[in-house]
Amino acid sequence: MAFQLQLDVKDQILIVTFCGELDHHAAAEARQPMEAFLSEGRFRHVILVLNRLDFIDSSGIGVILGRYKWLAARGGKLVICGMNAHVRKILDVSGIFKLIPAVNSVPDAMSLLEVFV
Amino acid sequence: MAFQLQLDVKDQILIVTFCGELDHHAAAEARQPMEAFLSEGRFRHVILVLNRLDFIDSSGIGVILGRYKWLAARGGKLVICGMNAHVRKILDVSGIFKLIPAVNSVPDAMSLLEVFV
Amino acid sequence: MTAIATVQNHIKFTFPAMSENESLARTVVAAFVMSLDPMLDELNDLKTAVSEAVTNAIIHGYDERNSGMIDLEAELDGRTVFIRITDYGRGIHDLWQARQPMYTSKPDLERPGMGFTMMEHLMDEVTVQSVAGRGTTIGLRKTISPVDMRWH
Amino acid sequence: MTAIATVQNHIKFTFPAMSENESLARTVVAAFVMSLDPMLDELNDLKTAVSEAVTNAIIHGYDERNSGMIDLEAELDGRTVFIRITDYGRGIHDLWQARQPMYTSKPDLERPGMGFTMMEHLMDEVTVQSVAGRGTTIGLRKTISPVDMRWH
Ligand SMILES: Nc1ncnc2c1ncn2[C@@H]1O[C@H](COP(=O)(O)OP(=O)(O)O)[C@@H](O)[C@H]1O
Ligand SMILES: Nc1ncnc2c1ncn2[C@@H]1O[C@H](COP(=O)(O)OP(=O)(O)O)[C@@H](O)[C@H]1O
Repeated sequence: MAFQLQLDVKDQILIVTFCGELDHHAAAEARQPMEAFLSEGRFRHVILVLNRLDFIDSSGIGVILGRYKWLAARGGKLVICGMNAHVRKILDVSGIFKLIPAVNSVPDAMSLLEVFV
Repeated sequence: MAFQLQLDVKDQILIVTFCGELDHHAAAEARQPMEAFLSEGRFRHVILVLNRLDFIDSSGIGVILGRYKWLAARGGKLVICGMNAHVRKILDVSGIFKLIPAVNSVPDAMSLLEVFV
Repeated sequence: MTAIATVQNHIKFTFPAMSENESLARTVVAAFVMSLDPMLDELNDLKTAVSEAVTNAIIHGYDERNSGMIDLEAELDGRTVFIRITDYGRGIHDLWQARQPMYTSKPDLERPGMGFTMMEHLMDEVTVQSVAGRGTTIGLRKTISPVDMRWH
Repeated sequence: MTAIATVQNHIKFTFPAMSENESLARTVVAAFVMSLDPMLDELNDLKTAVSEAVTNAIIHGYDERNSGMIDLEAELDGRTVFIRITDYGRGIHDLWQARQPMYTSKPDLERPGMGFTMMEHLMDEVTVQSVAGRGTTIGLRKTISPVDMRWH
């Protein structure tokens, strides 16, 4: 139910997995560890894995958009992968897919990012 | 979450399985089908299977005691089997085990009733 | 997830005295105490005690007329949960008798007369305030065990 | 379990404007509509819209001061759910501007300005009543599909 975040590293790409419910209350818990890792400057690209995310609202969209803008300003890419029907619907309504590509799996996301690494 | 009841018959014994939450609201749903079956007079003994019961309170105890009294007045036996920790605790506090034997499984209950069939 | 040591939170939940709402009241209390990360056993104790008090308000306070409202207030002070369940129904004329194990004023409804016994057994404290013809308030108190004192 | 065709139920849930209570508000609404046996999709729509309105009350109504109360009222009329979320905070001075997609008065907080867009997209109707300096009430309406009209 509550929010949890998992960070993994693969080929200089930061893989972030969101679990549970990402609302305004959880936004800080999602933002801070990502910011800390990214500001170190070791990673240019991020894959955001959402298949274990049960709930999101516009506050969660704000967290994703915020990371997207940060990365974009530094030439980094963000790729989203894996979503349940509710999360896909909310992301769809937000129009976020016009900015951020979504694929089915981490390997798909890796190959999408390969050209940029 | 809501309450559900399952009725099975084995060797002239009525096996009743309670599922979900047995509170005052669900009491009628638990009582009526059992009453209907028992008043037909085809069954003398009842095994009450509680391993799929998630919640019970004193209203649920009332349902069990009511069936116990009905059967006892007609020389019938009631045996309880299978309980989660919460259900066991509430039944324990109620003192119901002084009247109604509890065993681990339906076969155990069957052999307990064998002498009476 | 970090468990916050001292939480201050207090809610009020008002609902019609219908049996459909018994499970709703349990769910609200369970969700309310979730921030304390209670053990399953503690959670079930709270749900059962709330169920007893709410059921009594419906059956005895309002005589199952499906009218009248129930107020459920819950408060957290550190790891202690305070719950008050209030009905504005008939009230209890003999409090001492009402709290006796096995006493019920409605044996015809298969009431086992164990509601107060359950609440007292499962909670740290149970208080009853009642005025005949005006209504009843049941107070429940329980302290949830500290997370780091548990066996794993 | 039989689904009751017409249910009349109305609850009021009052809680402090703290972000911890956002999930609590969602849970209460989800439990409240359970008797209608909603589809998972409909349940999530309701939870999301409630989350938006409650979050706005906390962030904008009360400027995240962790003080002030929020009232959540929910009503069932047949299969239609009416929800009202009220804060007694700063109010909205320009309603037209507030409802514009992407408009936010707090871009520094990474607010995407999509709360109203979400509510309007997910609900059948969204109403806003607000008085500057007095507070805001968001009204949400959604009809849950009949169980026997669904594909299996
Ligand atoms: N909210 C209430 N309003 C009026 N009377 C009550 C209320 N709660 C309890 N009582 C009285 O106290 C008695 C004992 O309650 P309880 O121990 O819960 O047993 P039961 O609900 O099985 O009757 C009830 O039978 C009733 O007469
Ligand atoms: N309860 C409220 N009290 C005061 N202002 C509000 C309230 N709800 C919304 N607003 C105003 O409306 C704007 C748009 O709201 P919304 O679409 O939810 O976007 P966001 O919450 O991301 O800012 C907010 O930025 C705020 O200025």
